[in-house]
Amino acid sequence: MQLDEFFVTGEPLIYGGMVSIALVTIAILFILTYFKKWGWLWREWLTTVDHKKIGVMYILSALAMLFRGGVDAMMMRVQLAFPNMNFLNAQHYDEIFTTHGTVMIIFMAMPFLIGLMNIVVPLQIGARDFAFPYLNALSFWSFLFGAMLFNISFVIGGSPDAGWTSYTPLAGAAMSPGPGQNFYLMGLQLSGIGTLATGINLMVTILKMRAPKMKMFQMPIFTWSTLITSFIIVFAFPILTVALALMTLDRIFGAQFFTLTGEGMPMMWANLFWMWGHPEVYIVILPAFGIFSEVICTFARKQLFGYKAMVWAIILIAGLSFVVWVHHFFTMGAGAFVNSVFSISTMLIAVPTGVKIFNWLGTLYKSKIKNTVAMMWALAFIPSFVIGGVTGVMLGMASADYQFHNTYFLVAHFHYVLIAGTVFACFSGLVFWYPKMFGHKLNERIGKWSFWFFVIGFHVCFFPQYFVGLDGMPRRVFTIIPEWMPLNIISTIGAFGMGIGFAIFVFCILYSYRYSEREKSGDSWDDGRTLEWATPTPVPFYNFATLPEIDSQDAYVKLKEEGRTTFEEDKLEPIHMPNNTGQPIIMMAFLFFASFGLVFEWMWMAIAFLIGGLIMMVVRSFDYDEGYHVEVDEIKRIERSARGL
Amino acid sequence: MKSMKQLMKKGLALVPLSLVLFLSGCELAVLDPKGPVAQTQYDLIMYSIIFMLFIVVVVFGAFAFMVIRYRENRPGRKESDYDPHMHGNNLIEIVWTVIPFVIVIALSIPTVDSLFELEKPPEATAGEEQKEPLVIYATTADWKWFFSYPEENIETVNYLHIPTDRPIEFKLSSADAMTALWIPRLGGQKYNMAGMENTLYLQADEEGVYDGRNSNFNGEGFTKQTFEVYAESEEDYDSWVEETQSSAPELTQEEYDELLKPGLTVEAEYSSTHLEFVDHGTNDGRDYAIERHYDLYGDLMHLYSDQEAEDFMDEENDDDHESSVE
Amino acid sequence: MTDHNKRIPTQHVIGFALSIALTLLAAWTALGSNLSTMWIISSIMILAVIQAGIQLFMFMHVVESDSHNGHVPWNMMFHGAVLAAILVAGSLFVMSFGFTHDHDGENHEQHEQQDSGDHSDMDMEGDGEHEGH
Amino acid sequence: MSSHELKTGPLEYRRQEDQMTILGFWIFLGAEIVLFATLFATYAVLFGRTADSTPPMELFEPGIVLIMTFLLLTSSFTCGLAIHEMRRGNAKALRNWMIVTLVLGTAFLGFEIYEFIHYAHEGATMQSSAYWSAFFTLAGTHGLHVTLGIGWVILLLIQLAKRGLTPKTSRKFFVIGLYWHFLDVVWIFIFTSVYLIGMVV
Repeated sequence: MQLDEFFVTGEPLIYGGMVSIALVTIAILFILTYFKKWGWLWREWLTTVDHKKIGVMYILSALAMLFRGGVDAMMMRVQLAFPNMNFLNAQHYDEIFTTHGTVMIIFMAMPFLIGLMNIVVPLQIGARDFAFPYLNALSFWSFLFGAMLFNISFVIGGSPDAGWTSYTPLAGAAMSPGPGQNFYLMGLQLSGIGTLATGINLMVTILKMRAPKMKMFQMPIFTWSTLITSFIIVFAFPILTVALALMTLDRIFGAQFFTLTGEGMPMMWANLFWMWGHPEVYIVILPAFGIFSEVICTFARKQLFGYKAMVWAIILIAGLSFVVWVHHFFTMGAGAFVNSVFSISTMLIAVPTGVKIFNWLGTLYKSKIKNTVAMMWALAFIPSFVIGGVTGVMLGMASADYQFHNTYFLVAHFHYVLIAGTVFACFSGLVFWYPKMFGHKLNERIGKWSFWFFVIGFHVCFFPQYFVGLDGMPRRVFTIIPEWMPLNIISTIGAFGMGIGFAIFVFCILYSYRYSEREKSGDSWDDGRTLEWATPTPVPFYNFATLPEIDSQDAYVKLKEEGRTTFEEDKLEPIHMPNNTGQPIIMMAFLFFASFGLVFEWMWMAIAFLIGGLIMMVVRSFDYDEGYHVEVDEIKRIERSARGL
Repeated sequence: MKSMKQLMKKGLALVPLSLVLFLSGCELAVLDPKGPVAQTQYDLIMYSIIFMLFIVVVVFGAFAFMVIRYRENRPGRKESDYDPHMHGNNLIEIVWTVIPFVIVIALSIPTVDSLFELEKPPEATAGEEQKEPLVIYATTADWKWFFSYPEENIETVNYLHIPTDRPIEFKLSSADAMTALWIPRLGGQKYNMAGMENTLYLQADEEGVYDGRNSNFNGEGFTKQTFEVYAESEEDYDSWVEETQSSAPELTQEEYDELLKPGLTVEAEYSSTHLEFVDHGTNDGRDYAIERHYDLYGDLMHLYSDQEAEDFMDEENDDDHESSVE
Repeated sequence: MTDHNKRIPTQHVIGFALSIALTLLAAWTALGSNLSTMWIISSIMILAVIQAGIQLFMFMHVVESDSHNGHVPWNMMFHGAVLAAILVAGSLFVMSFGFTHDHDGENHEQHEQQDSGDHSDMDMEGDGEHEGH
Repeated sequence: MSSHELKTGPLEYRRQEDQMTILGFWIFLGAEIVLFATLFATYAVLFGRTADSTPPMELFEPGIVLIMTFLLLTSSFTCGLAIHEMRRGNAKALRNWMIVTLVLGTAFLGFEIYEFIHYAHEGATMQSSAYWSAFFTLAGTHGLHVTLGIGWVILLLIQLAKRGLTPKTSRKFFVIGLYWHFLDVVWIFIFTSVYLIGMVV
């Protein structure tokens, strides 16, 4: 392979990307060396098994990915603003919508939410870490290396260009030769391992590590949604693993699963992909529901309305999510009967979702709403999501879907649910838990600016797309015809509004880092309801000095009423904590290079590094490190200074 | 912030309204049906929109009420406006479970009904005789359309003629990637796949020229894979058929193989069909194109948006494409 | 589940004997009996499910109370099985298109796809029996 | 991360962290069920799509498949006996039964490799058609699991020799036991729905 085949050439935009990557890398290396931070980086971050630090790393990576996916989106919107734009050519446009979709779902939405879960869930249930801290670090590095592998594709080897759904036979070896599609397969495969492991980890954590006496139906609703999400992850991700593996076998080893030759069945890919893909949608929306519930309760200063109904609604949605996958390809021609069955199951999801919406409204009834930025994101979610939801029901009506399918109506719908649901929740949750993570709040005034730009931009961007879809504009076209221009211009303006909103948000983070007042109390918003607010800020690495007994939901409200804390000196005992370890990052680095070898079909490289990965697993098996104990005196010292006693 | 919030709410209400006003001027393709199939789907969409608007109005109304009335610093807030220990109400949970459920049932019945209806040729309007459907094999290859009329023994590329008031039975298949035939004004889409054959019934009631296209992404030339449908009276259609039969050349297998090469191509017509040598919808025909042109699919056209299909009329090799890029 | 102090693990021995017997029975049903294909497939699948149950309950201690893990292992196995059923049956249900087209009487799709999916079992009922043995 | 230890009950359940590991492994097995179910679904859908290659009923031989099945069933039984002995505190018997399990597993693997090579000679490979791709992937994934299991048992036997029976080693053996029985369950379904049905239809 020649060097000019290895690096992507010929695109000024990509050269720009290469230069900026090189500059940023050099800058980071320089800063780390100049300030002598290498040791700190290794000890405090790269080898950490602390769920809070891992969560922070997840969220930072997700924000970077949001930026990357957002730049893709901006470029698409520029290209589509006017007819006959020549900003991007067809091939480049194809690559960009593919990476936009993949990055946003797999490398932005999921890690962002998993990051929040990492930080919040153990704190909410009164646990000192995840059930398997080592595995948690492994998950993070597998996600990060998977994301890296996928992202380098645009400078090395070329990006995948068959859409984030990668339908065969288009994505097969014949019609998409070269490494691009392999990057998609291996990037997703690598990060998928981590997601599955996180699912298992969170399930065990929630099932086994709750504070004494906390019953399942006393868990905070975000923890509930995390538990159900983990359940979906455990049962859905293996499907993706297999589907990706089969396509890898097709592309690299000449198997015939989804090919046109050898009686392969291209539609089987779509079938498997959506058997994972639909539950995946709920993996990114259910935690969002949980976040909104927490934020709304806190700032409405009221108990969640219909707690049990909310939990059962989540469970029902999770169950239904596994039996609706065909609505993604109603037009495949499976016949009226198949389509009828899946049409009805799809529309049924609206029922529990509606129950959730009404219960949030019920929570607002007779409440005392405090207008913080986190609350504004949560409130903006309700009407926006309803628009996305009702159009979802319209799409679920199979015979009408023949007209909506693959058009901008669909594009508008899923952006309405995924942005108004997931992205709003990410912002809301980040702002809400920010003081717990970093010890200071985000500036509210700048936050509101970013909120308004983003939300108004969002509606301006996507609402017109319903109509341009009804006017016959299919998704994934790289240029528009003059009839579609007015609505597309509006849409592009909206997209830039969202871009500005995001930029302000980033500015807000930097500004607040410098100027915000440091938190003194653990209960930053004064209205905290769940256990995470019972810990001091910054949270000690062991989270809870003593674990309170829980006998109600909204545990912290009860503790406050009774004047109890999580620091009862007479009950202190040594706390057992795991040691940091460099194994996870090394193991995943090996697998990263093995995957890279597979992408370019360099078998020697793949096998060599795979053996390296296996050796790391053997090392782990012989690792009998039992961690260490934090002595009572030290806990006392830490807690006293953190609580200002 | 308060006033901004209210402004936002008004703005939210205004956005759809202004859009509806703006759009009532022009006709959206899907909402402008020109045949019975599109009409069925239009009716269903309109029926569903009524329910959806009802839901949106109810939720938005309740939401606005809650947010305005229960904000912390509303002037004239009373002590009784705050009840932190309200935990829920089973009756009201049942109510808002049952109502959406009923709506789902109300939407399911016409959906299922129309699904079965769309699997059959559209019925003639009362008083007219039911005509036999006209069979057209619609086959795609990267990135063009072949329309074969087996009974008439003619074939067109990238355009088609159909008679009005007669059901058209499209036999959909593809020579390579998966695609979909979509003529928004005549009705919804279905996939074209190699080795399988889908049936799609459409019909035009009004004469006119309608836009049709491939609506399922299949690679670089996807955007340009469009065609025009000329719906005309039975007589005009018949004379077009006769003219094509007499004046158009025959489609040889060599020429067809050439046409199958990935790339764009212009409109053309032939007085024979490719079904004589291959039917891509059958198991035998599924790998016909890929076996012949396996190595060509990876080639890039470097397609920019102002390039017209004509640029790609004859030549497929890269050098020519390069020159038209810069 | 309390036999972990006994010298002879009765439960394991019974389980082992049963699984050998069920395997032989399944093999005989498939290769030696004269049942129709549909019956063979249904009955050997049921036998397989019983065998899986034996492994789970007699060897794997899925509901052992000493584990302090409550019903969760059982729950995961149960839902895994439900999902397996959805995956296999659902895929066959959805991917058997080409058969369900009830338009015109030609049914030429039937030939090209005759072996994919569950319908094939019924199509070939006759010859299956003879070729089996 | 409490390190309280129970005084009674099987060794592997006494510490909370071991309980959690075992629970986590059960959840992982749930994921494994789905993984194999996806392969089964693919196999079922692609069944009969042999294109120009040899159809399975001409290649499948009941004898060899029955031998493989009995090998694996027996290994599952001996693995169960090993865990039974472990619970009685008999490290030596645990080791011996585990070695028997290993031998049986390796024999199974040997037959499977022989079988694959035989099919390849008859013109049925991963590349020859959709059906054979599905077959080799399904059976091969199971075979890969068995291979990993064998490697894993060897590692654990070394650890047992070094550390004797502790809560941690017991938990590790219990987990590999679950894994091994699970592979047997998967094989039962491969035996039934691939080989038996393949020979019938």
